[in-house]
Amino acid sequence: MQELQVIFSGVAQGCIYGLIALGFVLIYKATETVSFAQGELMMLGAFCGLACVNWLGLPFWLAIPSSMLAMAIMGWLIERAVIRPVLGQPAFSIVMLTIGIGYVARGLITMIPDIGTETHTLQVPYKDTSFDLGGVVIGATQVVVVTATALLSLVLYVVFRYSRVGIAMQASSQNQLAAYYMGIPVQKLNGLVWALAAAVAAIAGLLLAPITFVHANMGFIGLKAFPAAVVGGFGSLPGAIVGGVIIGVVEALSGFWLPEGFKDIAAYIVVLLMLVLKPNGLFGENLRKKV
Amino acid sequence: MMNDILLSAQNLSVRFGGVLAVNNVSFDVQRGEVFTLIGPNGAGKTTVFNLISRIYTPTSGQILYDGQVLTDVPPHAVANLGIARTFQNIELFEHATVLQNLLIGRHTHRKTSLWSEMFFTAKTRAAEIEAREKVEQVIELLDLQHHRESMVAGLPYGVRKVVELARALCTEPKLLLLDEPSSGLNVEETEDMAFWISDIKNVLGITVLMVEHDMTLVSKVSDRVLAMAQGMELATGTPAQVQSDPGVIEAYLGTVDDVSSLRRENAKESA
Amino acid sequence: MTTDGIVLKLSNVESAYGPIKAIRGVSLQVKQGEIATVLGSNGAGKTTILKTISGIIDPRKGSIEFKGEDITARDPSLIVQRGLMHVPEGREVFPLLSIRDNLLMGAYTRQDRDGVARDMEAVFNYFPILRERSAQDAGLLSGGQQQMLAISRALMANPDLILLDEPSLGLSPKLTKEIFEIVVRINRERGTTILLVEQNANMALNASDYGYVLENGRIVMEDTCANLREKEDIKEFYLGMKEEGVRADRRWKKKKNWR
Amino acid sequence: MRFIFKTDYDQDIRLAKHGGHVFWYSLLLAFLVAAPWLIEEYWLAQLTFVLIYSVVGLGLMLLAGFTGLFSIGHAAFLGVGAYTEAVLAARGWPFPVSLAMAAGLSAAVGAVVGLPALRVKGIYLGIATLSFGFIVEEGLARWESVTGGNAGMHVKGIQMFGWEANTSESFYMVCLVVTVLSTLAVLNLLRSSTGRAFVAIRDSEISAQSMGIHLARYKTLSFMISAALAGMGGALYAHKLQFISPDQFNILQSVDLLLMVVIGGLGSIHGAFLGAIFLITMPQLISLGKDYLPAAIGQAPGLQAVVYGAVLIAFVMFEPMGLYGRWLKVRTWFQLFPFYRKGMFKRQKSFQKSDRLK
Amino acid sequence: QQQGVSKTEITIGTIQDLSGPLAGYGKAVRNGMLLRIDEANEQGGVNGRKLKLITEDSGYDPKRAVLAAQKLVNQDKIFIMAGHIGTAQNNAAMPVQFEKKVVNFLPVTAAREMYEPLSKFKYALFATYFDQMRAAVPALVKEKKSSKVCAIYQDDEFGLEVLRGAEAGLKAINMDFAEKTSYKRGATDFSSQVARMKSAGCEMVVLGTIIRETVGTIAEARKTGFNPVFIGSSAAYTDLIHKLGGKAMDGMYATMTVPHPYLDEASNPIRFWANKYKTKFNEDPTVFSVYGYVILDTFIQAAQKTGPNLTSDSFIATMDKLTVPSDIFGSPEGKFTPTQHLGSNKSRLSQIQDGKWKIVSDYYKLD
Ligand SMILES: Nc1ncnc2c1ncn2[C@@H]1O[C@H](COP(=O)(O)OP(=O)(O)OP(=O)(O)O)[C@@H](O)[C@H]1O
Ligand SMILES: Nc1ncnc2c1ncn2[C@@H]1O[C@H](COP(=O)(O)OP(=O)(O)OP(=O)(O)O)[C@@H](O)[C@H]1O
Ligand SMILES: [Mg+2]
Ligand SMILES: [Mg+2]
Repeated sequence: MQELQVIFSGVAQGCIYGLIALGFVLIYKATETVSFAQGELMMLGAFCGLACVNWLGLPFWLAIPSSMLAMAIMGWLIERAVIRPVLGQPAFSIVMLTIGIGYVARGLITMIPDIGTETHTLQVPYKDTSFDLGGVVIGATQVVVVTATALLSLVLYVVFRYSRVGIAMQASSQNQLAAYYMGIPVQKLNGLVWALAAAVAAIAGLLLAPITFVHANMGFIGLKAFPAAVVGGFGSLPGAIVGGVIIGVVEALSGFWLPEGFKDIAAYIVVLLMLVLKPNGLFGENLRKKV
Repeated sequence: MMNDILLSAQNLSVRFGGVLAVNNVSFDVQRGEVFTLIGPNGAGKTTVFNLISRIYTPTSGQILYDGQVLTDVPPHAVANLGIARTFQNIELFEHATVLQNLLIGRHTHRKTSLWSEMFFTAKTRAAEIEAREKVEQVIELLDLQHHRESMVAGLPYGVRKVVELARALCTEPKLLLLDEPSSGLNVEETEDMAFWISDIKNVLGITVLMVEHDMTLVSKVSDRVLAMAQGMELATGTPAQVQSDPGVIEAYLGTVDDVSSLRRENAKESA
Repeated sequence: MTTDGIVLKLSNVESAYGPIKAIRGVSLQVKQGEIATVLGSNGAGKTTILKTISGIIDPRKGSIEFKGEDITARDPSLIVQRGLMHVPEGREVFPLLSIRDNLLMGAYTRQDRDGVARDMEAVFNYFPILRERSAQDAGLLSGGQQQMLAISRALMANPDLILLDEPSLGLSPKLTKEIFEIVVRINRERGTTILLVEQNANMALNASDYGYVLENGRIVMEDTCANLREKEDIKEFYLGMKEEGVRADRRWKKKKNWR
Repeated sequence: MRFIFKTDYDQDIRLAKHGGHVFWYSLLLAFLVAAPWLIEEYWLAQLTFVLIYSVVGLGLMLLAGFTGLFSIGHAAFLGVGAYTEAVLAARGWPFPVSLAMAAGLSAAVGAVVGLPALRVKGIYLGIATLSFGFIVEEGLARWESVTGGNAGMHVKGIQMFGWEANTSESFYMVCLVVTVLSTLAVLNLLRSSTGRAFVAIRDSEISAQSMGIHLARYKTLSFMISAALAGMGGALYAHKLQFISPDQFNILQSVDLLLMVVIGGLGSIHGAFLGAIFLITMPQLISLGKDYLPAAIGQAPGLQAVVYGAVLIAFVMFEPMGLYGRWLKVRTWFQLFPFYRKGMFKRQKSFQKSDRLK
Repeated sequence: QQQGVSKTEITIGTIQDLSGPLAGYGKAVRNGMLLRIDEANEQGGVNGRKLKLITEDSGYDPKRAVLAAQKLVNQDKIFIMAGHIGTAQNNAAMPVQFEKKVVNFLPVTAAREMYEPLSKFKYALFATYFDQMRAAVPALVKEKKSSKVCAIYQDDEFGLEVLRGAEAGLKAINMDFAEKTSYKRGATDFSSQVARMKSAGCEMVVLGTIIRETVGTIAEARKTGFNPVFIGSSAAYTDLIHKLGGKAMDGMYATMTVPHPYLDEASNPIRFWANKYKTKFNEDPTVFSVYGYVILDTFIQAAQKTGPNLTSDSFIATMDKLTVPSDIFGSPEGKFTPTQHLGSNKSRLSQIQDGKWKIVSDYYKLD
């Protein structure tokens, strides 16, 4: 029974990793950069939600779309201001940029007097609800996380797989030059991707807020999302979720069964094993160049 | 001479998912000859090259090189056996100069140890100078003096093709695999290429296995030609024999009349 | 269309890679419905001209007009929307997209689904192998097959002007002929204007109406193709026609005399 | 412009290509040697840190800049070196020996990390090294009997054969010697066949392989050398800080190291040094500068992170080639002086090409 | 010539975390210090010398703490380092200070290394985590008659100190932990740890946790119907616990040395102080503001006593016989001797009742 409880908590936690990983994969798939700012975007999203609920007094259900919108605009602005000018530079430059963006975001939030250095709670209507399924207690927060993650990844999967814009985003990441030749508005799509990633981050932030509270350093959870994305295969959206859940469950079970210390590095051990067994992750593309 | 076989492919097949890229192909390359593979696009010529340089492993069949079974050799060791190649799409070290590219070609002849390199001992210095001398010979041969210090990334397509050939030559191979050496070269440059290939064969004594679409070049330099189509052998023989083979004409060369007819009619119509 | 029937006009265009000037003051014109060709040896700057036209490189000087509109240094996607498509040197396919998706990307700027489906059918008929492999990743195609895909992708855009950079690169002799037939056919049937860069000068001169000769980044000669074919230098250096025996054992090169 | 007429292959091989090089580098070295008498103690301490980070930077530059393998867990090697040195120094081993051990042990760990590198690349490798970094950090924290766990451990001063480097001047000298020697070793490596093999792997694995380069061996070698240098840096770091704890070798440290080489300029040895100067002086400059700002901003928490991030962003945006790239432009400008043309350094449109297939 | 002391000024340095995980605390400590400095300067300073505070940011990173210490000691020439935050940070910075005879004065960390081993330059004021737990845990165990005590602790020096203290306290009453479980700093998910303690049947849980982890652990436990007695250290004694955790936190115990200054505090002087702070910084004071204030208050007392000839040596001489009386906050009396550089090892217990900390015990006596 205890195990079942632990496993479920692991799944829920894993979905959070997956949700952040979704943001990574999104940006990776569309621009082939790894955004180290995703965790910070999530943090900004959570603060947005906080502003909506606690200070503007909006109901939670309205706060979700408003923060998503606000963050989408923010994502687009970030892209416009700092990413676009260096678009086309090697992916690594942009990775560095995202690290810088992360620093600035964290620093700016910290600088807000009276708010930035504090930890806040986001009041959500379902916070204290939980369901007792014959001994296994499932919090509504967890149910919401799992459901939202599943829906979101499905939507994004369909967009990338079947829509023209989705395919064009992938095309630009694989060969930017050719994308220009085809008349794909690479820059605009790039803006769109960042907006989308920021909106996803906002959702992640809002869902995470009741669990970990809102504070300037909440973005560090993103470090656990990297292993999730890698285990699933970095280019794969469903992979992000599956990877997240695997990591979450392994982590929870090793915290329960194994000696001290294993829980914290379980995620990383899983990654290393994965890379040895299946270097491109569970759902990763086969990346061999034909000469 | 007849039995001096350098490379022998025996019943090679390779399958990628549903595609049988090479289907039971056998051929022998004699020491000191220029052997050419021709065939329509997607016939499996490059795949044969990739099998020889061990990028792919055959589904069945084997390759013998100098009496040794090549299929067990790890990919990086192929060069040590004296096999060098060029690539159809040019695979140079883009962020290095031509000279550095060619020096990398000397890797198989490396004699120095890590420690002696770290302290740059006299031995290393001597080895460096020796490598450089060899490289300069190749530069001389292929007329690359102008481009010695240029970054590869900025070179025109045709020059890169030559650099790639030069890099392969720097390994001082016994067998040279050339994948479409003349693509992207104009007539004049193709002629130079023909001279170089003959020199490589006659002066340097290197055996050449080549894939090529330019039939003028093929006829000029090859001793024997193997035509492939859809992974299978179509015909083998001298260039002239193969070129007159009806199967080859049908699948590869096409009928003789050319586009100009189309064009002139058109011009007349509009006139 | 402009009244004088000139689709593309380059005036005194100069482009450079960092400090290296690749083309120096190139002016050329392509008329509506014609096939024009640019000949030139390795590194003459042919590719650079095409890249400059399609907005991949910003020129240092000069201007480019397409259908009467100034497109100098505009965003490439905008230029494609105006109806100009470029088949780049070196294929540049999207390696991890299926062939079908690659073709769809060619038609990215188009809105008419029916037309796209029709064109897809047409290119599948030109190159049946593409239909056969349509679900395969483009990166796994053979070199020549990728070249077919690159050309087909451009056709999918149904453009007014196609820039073709060495379309015959890596194609079998038979396919080379077919490609030129297709080019001519498209030019004739759809009225598509074509600017062609090709090492196979024989083919290029036969298929084209008007030709330019580029050396060291400068246009050194221009004329109708019929006239060009008759010029001695062209014959010798680009068509490879020379008295037998002269070149065969001569190891030095005769210098081109128009430099 | 300077034209050099070459009459000898040795001229290309030599480290100093012309008299100018000889002059300027001798001057630099003379300054560095005389520094303890020339500059204040505070700045000498900064300079010492710069030297230490340069050694680490050299290693990472070799790995990331020349072999194309990005490690986001490099602090782990720093940590292994630091702890090895701390433990051995406590047992009274002479410094040269313990330093060699620190380098050797780091290299051994590097070889282990190199293993996944044989099969994965790009972001996968990044995450593999990141994971490894976490595991090493945890290991250092858990192996309490040796490392003292999270409580950290104090590090004794440098001692060798009866001599002790117990002043900041003498410690600086030790760092200078280690730095100069490592730099020479790396430069030598890069101008010989191993270095070229690294570059080859960076640019095209397939063709490196076809040139007979054993990918697995050279990638592992690159990891090992890089780790060894990081280990030596770690050893010096341990002595400099005199107190080490596992969380000093965490992901943030790794990211800092990576930033250092990128800001310095990937693929250049100068870059490692310029990056180290940047990494050390930047926070100092911020804290020197903040007293001049209005208190509401200057004293606000988080300012440092904002400025740090902003500078980083500005760098990538305006000088993607790093400090070294900027330096090259400045130098060219001077060399060409009256003939400098506008637009000469104008950035060309450039296009990202997928690294996924290499 | 003593560094950091001029005719008109005494320069005090402090290193806080202003951008890292403890930025909230760092800021509060600094504000508390500034408040006391302003008070002192308004009254003409210390023996005619004005006080000046220079703050550096370590971001909770030991390396940056060393760099900051170097700047403060060698560049800004501070007289004293006061209230430096963080255990590892202090450990890393102290050698730099001691080289220049700069005293490490009452750091904001309750680790034993802040006064042990004895050094001329180390002084600490408040009871360590070790002593806090050593005293409070057995007392609470007796009171609640718990038979199974467990611990969850942060896997670092802080958490271990709490654990060791509780362990020592339990040993004194012949008990041991039924279950120990840890988490890594920054963790957000405690479900497996809680499940583990639940299946061990714990009746009391010692929390080696700080803020969010405290709230996370208790919330997770309450959710799964696991309701032992929770007791934390002074690190968990902050108003954030009940602000963040809400009702679920009621009933939790924590040890403490100085009380949280609620703005509507019953005690008059504390309320007055808290409102003064609020007016000055436009922020509610926290217990860390009190630390900052008390630290500088103690410094001022000592400097005043030392007299006009203020040098490191004379200051240390004063410190070694200083007695700090209890102040408005009711903090325990501090007493320093040449061999005892910890001012006080006394702490008491507080419990959250109706969303507020209430003091529920007297100072525990420790031998
Ligand atoms: N790794 C692979 N996976 C799947 N199919 C492959 C792979 N490599 C080659 N093929 C297929 O095998 C066939 C032969 O390819 P190959 O590259 O050998 O052709 P080729 O004869 O060199 O043609 P070209 O003249 O166009 O270069 C092609 O149909 C190609 O799509
Ligand atoms: N990326 C680049 N960086 C620097 N110089 C370049 C770059 N690309 C081309 N060049 C230079 O510009 C000149 C023109 O190159 P371009 O590619 O246009 O020639 P081309 O006529 O297309 O040649 P080819 O027939 O080989 O394709 C060449 O001298 C070349 O060295
Ligand atoms: Mg091929
Ligand atoms: Mg070209």
